[in-house]
Amino acid sequence: MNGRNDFAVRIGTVNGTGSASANGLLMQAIFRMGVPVSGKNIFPSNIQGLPTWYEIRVSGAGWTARPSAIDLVVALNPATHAQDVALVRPGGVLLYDSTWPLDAALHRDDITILGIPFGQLCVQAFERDRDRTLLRNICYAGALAALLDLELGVIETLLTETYGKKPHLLAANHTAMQMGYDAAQRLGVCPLPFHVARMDRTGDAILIDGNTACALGALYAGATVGAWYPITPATSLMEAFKSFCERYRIDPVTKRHRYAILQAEDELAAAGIVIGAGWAGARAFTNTSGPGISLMQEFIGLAYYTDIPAVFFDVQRCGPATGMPTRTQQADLLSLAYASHGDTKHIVLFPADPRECFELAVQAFDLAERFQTPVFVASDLDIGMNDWMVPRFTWDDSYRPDRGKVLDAEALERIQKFSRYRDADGDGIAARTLPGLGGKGAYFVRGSGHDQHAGYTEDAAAYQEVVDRLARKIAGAATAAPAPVLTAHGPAPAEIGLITIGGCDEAVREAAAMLDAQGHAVDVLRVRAFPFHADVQRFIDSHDTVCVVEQNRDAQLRALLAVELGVPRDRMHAILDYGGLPLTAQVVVDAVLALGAGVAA
Amino acid sequence: MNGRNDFAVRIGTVNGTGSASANGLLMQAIFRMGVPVSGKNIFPSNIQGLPTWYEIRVSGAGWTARPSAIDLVVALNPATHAQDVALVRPGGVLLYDSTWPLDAALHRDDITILGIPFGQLCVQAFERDRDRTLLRNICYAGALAALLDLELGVIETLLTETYGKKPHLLAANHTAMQMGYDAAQRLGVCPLPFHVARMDRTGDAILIDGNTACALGALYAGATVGAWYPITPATSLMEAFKSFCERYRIDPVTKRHRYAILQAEDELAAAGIVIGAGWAGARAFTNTSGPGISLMQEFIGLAYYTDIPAVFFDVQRCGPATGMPTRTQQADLLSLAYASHGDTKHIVLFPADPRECFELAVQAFDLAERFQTPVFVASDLDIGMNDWMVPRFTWDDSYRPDRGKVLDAEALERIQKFSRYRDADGDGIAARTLPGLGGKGAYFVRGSGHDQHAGYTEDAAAYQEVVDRLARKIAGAATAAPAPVLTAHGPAPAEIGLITIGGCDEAVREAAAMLDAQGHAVDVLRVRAFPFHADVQRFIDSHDTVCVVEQNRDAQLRALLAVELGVPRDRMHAILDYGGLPLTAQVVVDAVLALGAGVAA
Amino acid sequence: MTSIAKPPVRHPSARLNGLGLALRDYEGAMSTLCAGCGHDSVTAALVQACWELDLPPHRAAKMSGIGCSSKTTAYFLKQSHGFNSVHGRMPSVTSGAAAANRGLICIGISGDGDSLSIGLGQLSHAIRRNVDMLYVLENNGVYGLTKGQFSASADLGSRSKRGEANEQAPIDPVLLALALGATFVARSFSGDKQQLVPILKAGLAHKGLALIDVISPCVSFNDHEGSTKSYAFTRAHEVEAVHADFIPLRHAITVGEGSEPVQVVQLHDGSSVRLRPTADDYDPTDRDSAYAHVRGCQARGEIATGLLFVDETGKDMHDFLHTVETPLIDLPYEQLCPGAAAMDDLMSRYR
Amino acid sequence: MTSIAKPPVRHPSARLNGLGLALRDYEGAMSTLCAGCGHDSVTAALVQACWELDLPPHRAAKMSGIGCSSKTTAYFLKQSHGFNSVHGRMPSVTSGAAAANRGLICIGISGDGDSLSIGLGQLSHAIRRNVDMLYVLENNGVYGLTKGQFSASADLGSRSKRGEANEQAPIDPVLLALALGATFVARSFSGDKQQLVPILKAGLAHKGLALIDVISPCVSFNDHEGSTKSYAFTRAHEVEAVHADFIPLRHAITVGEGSEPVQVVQLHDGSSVRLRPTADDYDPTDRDSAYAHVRGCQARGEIATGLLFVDETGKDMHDFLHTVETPLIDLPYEQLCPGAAAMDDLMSRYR
Ligand SMILES: Cc1ncc(C[n+]2csc(CCOP(=O)(O)OP(=O)(O)O)c2C)c(N)n1
Ligand SMILES: Cc1ncc(C[n+]2csc(CCOP(=O)(O)OP(=O)(O)O)c2C)c(N)n1
Ligand code: SF4
Ligand code: SF4
Ligand SMILES: [Mg+2]
Ligand SMILES: [Mg+2]
Repeated sequence: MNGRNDFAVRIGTVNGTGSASANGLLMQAIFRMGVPVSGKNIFPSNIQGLPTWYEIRVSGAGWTARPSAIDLVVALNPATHAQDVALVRPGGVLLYDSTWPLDAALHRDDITILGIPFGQLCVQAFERDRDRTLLRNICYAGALAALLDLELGVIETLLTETYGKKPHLLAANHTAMQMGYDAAQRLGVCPLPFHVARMDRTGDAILIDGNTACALGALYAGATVGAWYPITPATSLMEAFKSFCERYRIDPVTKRHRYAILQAEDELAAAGIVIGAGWAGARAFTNTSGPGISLMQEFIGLAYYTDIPAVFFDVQRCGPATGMPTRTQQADLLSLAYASHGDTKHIVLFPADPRECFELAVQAFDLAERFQTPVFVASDLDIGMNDWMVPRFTWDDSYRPDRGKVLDAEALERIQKFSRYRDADGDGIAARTLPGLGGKGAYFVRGSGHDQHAGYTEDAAAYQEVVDRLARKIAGAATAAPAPVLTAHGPAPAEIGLITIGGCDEAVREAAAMLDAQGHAVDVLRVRAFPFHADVQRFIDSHDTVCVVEQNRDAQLRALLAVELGVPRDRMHAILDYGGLPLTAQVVVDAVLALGAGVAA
Repeated sequence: MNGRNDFAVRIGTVNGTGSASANGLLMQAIFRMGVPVSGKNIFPSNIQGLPTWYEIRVSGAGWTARPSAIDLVVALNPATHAQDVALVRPGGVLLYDSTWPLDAALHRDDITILGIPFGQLCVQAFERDRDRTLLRNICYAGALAALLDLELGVIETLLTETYGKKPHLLAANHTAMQMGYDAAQRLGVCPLPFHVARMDRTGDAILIDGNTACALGALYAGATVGAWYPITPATSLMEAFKSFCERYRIDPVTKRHRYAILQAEDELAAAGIVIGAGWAGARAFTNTSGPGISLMQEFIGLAYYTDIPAVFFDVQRCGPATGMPTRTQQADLLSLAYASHGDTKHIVLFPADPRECFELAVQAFDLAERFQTPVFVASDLDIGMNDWMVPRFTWDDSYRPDRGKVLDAEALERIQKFSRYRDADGDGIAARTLPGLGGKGAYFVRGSGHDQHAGYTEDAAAYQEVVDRLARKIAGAATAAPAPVLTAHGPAPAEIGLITIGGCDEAVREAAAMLDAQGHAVDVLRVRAFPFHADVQRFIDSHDTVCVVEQNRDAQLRALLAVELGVPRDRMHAILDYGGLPLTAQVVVDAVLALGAGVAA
Repeated sequence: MTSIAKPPVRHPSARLNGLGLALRDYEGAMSTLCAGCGHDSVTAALVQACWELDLPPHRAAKMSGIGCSSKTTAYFLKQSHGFNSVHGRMPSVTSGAAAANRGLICIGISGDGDSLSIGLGQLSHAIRRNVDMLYVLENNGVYGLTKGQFSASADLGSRSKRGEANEQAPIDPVLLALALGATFVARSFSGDKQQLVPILKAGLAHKGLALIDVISPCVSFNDHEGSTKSYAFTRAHEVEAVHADFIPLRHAITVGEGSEPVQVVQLHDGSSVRLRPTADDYDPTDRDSAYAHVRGCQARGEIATGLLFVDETGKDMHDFLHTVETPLIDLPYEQLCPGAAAMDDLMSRYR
Repeated sequence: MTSIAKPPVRHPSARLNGLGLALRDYEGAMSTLCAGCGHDSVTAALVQACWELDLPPHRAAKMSGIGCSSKTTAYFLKQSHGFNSVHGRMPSVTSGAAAANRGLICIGISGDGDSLSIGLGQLSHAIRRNVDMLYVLENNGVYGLTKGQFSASADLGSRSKRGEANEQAPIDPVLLALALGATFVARSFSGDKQQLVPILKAGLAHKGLALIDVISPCVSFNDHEGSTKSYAFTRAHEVEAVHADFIPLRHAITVGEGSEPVQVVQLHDGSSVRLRPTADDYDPTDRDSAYAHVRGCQARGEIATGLLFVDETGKDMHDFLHTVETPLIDLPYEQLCPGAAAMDDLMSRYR
């Protein structure tokens, strides 16, 4: 990673100072130059005044995982100079805001150090404090444009799109940008050896975050009830749903809403609302993160045991407890798969990127209604809150929601007796009726022991009949849920098989390519649903060396594979990364190589 | 099971009518005749008016598991006549209250049917409605005394001990008892072929339930703060603790309490109170059941991540959801072992009977303080609420609580800097200070990311250092927690190894004896703690056929063994029983024999 | 316990309501509560109220948490869907059902443990959200189903069966609801069907959350001497503030009979309640005077009953949500999905 | 965020309190809240109050939930133990700590989201239990830490930064606390240190739970035009009911200066508050008049502040629990364990 269209930049600044728009501008400009780009925001759990970073990776080859090394660090925050300087790869470049001095002790011989007094320039150019702070960001963006050879025209267009309606702002932004650009030019190093050159590799792509994509999935799936309690990093999912609804779901005549979003008093209530709405026949969902999942456990068991559909988006963050709310992890897997006391097992979907967030969100609603059970979409902070480059979403207008077995008045007419929990079809799924129907369709939901007729029971056999049916039902979901995705090295199984999940996919596939380049053949299988599809077993069986790559301390995916498929735990090497940052390919490569002898060229 | 001192009786009646004292009287009488006895109460989740059963097993050999067959059914509730008649083993006896007719359709040729008009006798003998209802129970107890050849003297003593201070009641009870006794004598079948004959096998034993025993453990361990929210079948644990405290923990002079029992507003609050008290330095505990465990998940993760001791008694009942609150199960194992979102792992102890409830309760407090972490005692309804015959408890006055690493002012003096989460000893356990100490001992507990100095962090390495320490700490508990108990068939490993847990133990050991009698050698290993002791692995390794016997649908113990020890799932046969009643030996025997070919004689 | 269905015999001469249904059609499964339990009287009053109101059973949704009280939902309206959820969380489940289908008539039944301990937050927020529902709190001062522990509504000094006196002050759901801005607040007594039935009817017709605190004695654990939630104590200390008569839409409204002062509150469906204060200068449409009245009764050791406060002008949850009139579950998918063209259009925002 | 320790320099001329400590000794880590956040003013007032009270830092336990407000505990009393627990559950953790060690001076800090949404049940039950603690509710009408959603204390019509008006009625912690029987209820404003410091001191000295609702503007999300929890709005609408002066034990108590009516409430540790009503006939020891006053202010669009109600005669949690005077954690094991002889004796009960 250190050439044209193949490098990474990391910008270190202070949160609450408005750097997000400058970073977005840079991302967008590179993207519009047709060059694949990705960005990772590494921000603190507070509102203002603490260190924050943004990493931009440019990869003509299309790799969008978090970069394994940083070519250029932009150090705008004196408080993190030490950290920032240390991060530059040997031979790389440090650009710092020379308004404040760089401690001589931090100087490194193996990197190029550049200084531009962004702060001072802005103080000279602008009057108001707020402007000085905000425009410093555009100023460094201008400098990067020069250093990285971004097309000024593209940047100007972007600025115009954003500020076109506010000429004063547009002018100021333009000034700041140009100021940075010129200052960089004066350094005499532009463009840097690693820089951007126009390509045509983003034509069909968009830049979007997973929370927005999940929201769009819920919108298109026809979800009408959303209930939630604010929590990072899940919050923006419901915010996006709201803004989509405001655009697409307002009755044009009455201005009334074709949706209901309830900001509940807590996560327990959010779960209760979603379950009540699901029971009543709405497609309903909630979005939360780990602490919310813990609080919802009792309700999840209720929905499982009473066959009520509901969709839960878990945008995972770093646990346990409050943990690191602005760091990513995949550590709720066990909590989700077996959520609630007693015997339970749940359908969990694992999107790998925003595009899949959209698709799996839609499928989650279908699966929830078809299997009449809670379905979890396990996203994470990295997918949910960072902008990813993915193929644009498309929609098939022939899609119709799979409402599963719902008896309406007419269907009810045709049957003698309605038994809510009778497994008439042998698939473990019993037909339901919706409240409002009445008559012989009426039944009583109870989280207490019930028989197949929904009657109260304490009888062992009648109880077992129902829980056995539930087990069959969920087992059946393994086939209906999205199958794993194989990235094969060749037609025959490679020696090494990497199994991974969710947002690790990008880094794992990149690692496979890197290993390939070093002469190691690697296949990658990405699991997309729990319970596991039969293909997962086949993949394991056909690979001598199997590694499971995931972002948690306790190898939770591997544990699930051991329990559910019966694969001996130690048949699978655990490759774990759980510091809270998105995975890099290098971590995987190093871990695979460290397996040592076992891995042949 | 059908001989002298080897038989079982089942009494079917209506709850809320006071049969408990009659059943207790019978149990006690047999017990005082020196004959091992056990009782299982099978009661509905309501207060009054529904069918309820009580099973008494008499076993000179000392087996106390739930009986596999019933020799004598006492049918007092016409609503359950059909069920009750069906339950009598071929060749057994049905005794019904002939005040109400027994439907001719229910007659069976293969059993003896006896009728005594208990209701009518009591209507004739007593005036008040309440007396008639209550004394009908003593009346059937009298009949059983005759049929089973119980010593009248023993019964009289028991009645005197209970009603001695209320001569009127004593007389009435005596009358009722005698009335039943005489009526049975008149049937001309007394004693039945199966009956009781004095032995000397209960001299060192007591009859006690597990909840009382846990409470006693908490009392002796020096627990001072108990917080709870009522829930069946955990309620009686705190009630017992309260009554012990009222007896032993009231300051003789001021009459003030050396304990604090808080009936919280819900389980979340109960968990919070216990954690707050544990942090402040008290030995604190809560008692709950499945739904409570689900509600406590968030708090459990907090205590885990912040190294706070707390003891949780989970008296398991039949799940999922509200489930069957008056039925037993062992289905919270996964919920406990990995409670809370994020990476967590907890110490869980599994008592097999009330005596072990006492012992493990004391150990739970020691482990919680030593490892500074939540410790769960996973009991269940069968252990918790039924009276078991166990060796009397003893106490060693030299016991002193293991408070773990707590620095007092003096110890603090000796160190330079106090870092709350520093692993000075390499065992993953960092020393703590208690609030009230102040000065350099003061630190800040946070459920958010923290480093070894208890400072806030979002740094990957600093975060990982702490969670890695936690993983080491809990791994260390595998050795410190109670080792598994082996019941070996002989000096060398048998071909079949049965692994079991908790209250299944009695039935499994009985099954082993039964299998032995049929020529199958079987070893039994009972797991007593999670994480698992190394002996568990050794046991599995040394047995060709391994079965895991537990009371849940999803083979949760087996899943934990697969994940934690790496034993391939299918190396262990699952023997599951989850209808909600205590396990019987026959279920295990049948399952083992059904393994078929693999099991050699 | 097993649910026991009652034999579906209909007496030929049974009186029928406007929907042609007999009282029995509004009944449910056989109660498995203790003989004499106050909750069964509430059930009977509910049956009566629904029958008199011509409530279409299929439109009702019976919601509850966990407890003896929460079992009530099984014992009436057998032709309606019911949902016995988890302890203390009925309000949120009801909020969800009501949000999804505003055509449902939600009848929530809870207990003092269910609503004032574990469920206090949910009750409070359902009040704030003003979910359109009847909320019957069957209040017996104890946790019946778990065998008689004091609940948060146990009065100061009230004695348990074992003789222990409660020392913590009670949470009064009526004061709480008034303080939280509830738009319909009443208290009644399961032993007083005369008073209870019209209040239930008014509560059912009320737009928004109608909270009715019903003192409903637990004969097994809290009906003894020394208890302040016993039948005897409640009878002796009950003071009715306002007597409510409920006048359905189809009846003519006759204001003021004789010399008694009567206030008529029009309910959103056109029906109305006639409130006849038994205390002078009591104004059941004034929140503060209601609060003061309840406090005054408390100070005198009396239990204020009656329809204490009603505000028919408040916004309910669907007003806050600005939802369309059609229940959300009845909206055709076409009105929910923006479609492929919109998607293509939208995608340009992400370039 | 990383906790930033302040340099431990002590100015030589710093004034010392009775314990020989300077104000700085009562400070904590450097705040990481937004510049201008109301919560930081509350921190300053807490530092001041504790210093003036000669509060021994080692005896304090700083308790909080989650939120910007809950971070406050890190910013004062660095020499005290602190516990930043989980969202909305500070009251239970504090109850446990207080039960275990009654010698602790528990200072709980929470926010409106933390206390009135997810934590409403716990707050209410801590009030009922009357845990001996100071309970500061830093109220800004929004969830600050999650970026500005309306909280349950957002006023009707108050507008979000985006311009949306809140339509649901607020939960007023002061009314709630009064209705629930709290024994010390006050409201203040982070911008009014004069008023806040004495109230904090009185709250610290109060026996039982002292609830102080402090309007504490969020400059990042709720300090704009149209917000009713902004500095400007609060300043303009604040109406002080009762001005409290706190008189520590060691000072002589002088009753009534000049002609102003002054009421003196003796606190359990011998100190006292002098209450000087600014409104005529306001009686801060009468719960109902306090309630009426707050409601009256509400009706006039005013915000009632001051020490609104105090009852120093109420029982606290340890009274209910009848616990010994010695903190439970200090009881020697010998006083807790009945020993082997008692065990043998006891065993005979189970034969
Ligand atoms: C989470 C949870 N905790 C505890 C219980 C046990 N429980 C069942 S009912 C009940 C109390 C019911 O009291 P109340 O609501 O007053 O109803 P009542 O029986 O008095 O009518 C409790 C604590 C439960 N079912 N779920
Ligand atoms: C269980 C749980 N749900 C949600 C969150 C996310 N969260 C953190 S702070 C907060 C709200 C804080 O609001 P408030 O108490 O008013 O504090 P403020 O930031 O306004 O001072 C929320 C919802 C969380 N930490 N835990
Ligand atoms: S225990 Fe009490 S509340 Fe429950 S059914 Fe019996 S009388 Fe009713
Ligand atoms: S976001 Fe608001 S509440 Fe939070 S620190 Fe900033 S100003 Fe304070
Ligand atoms: Mg009750
Ligand atoms: Mg707030």
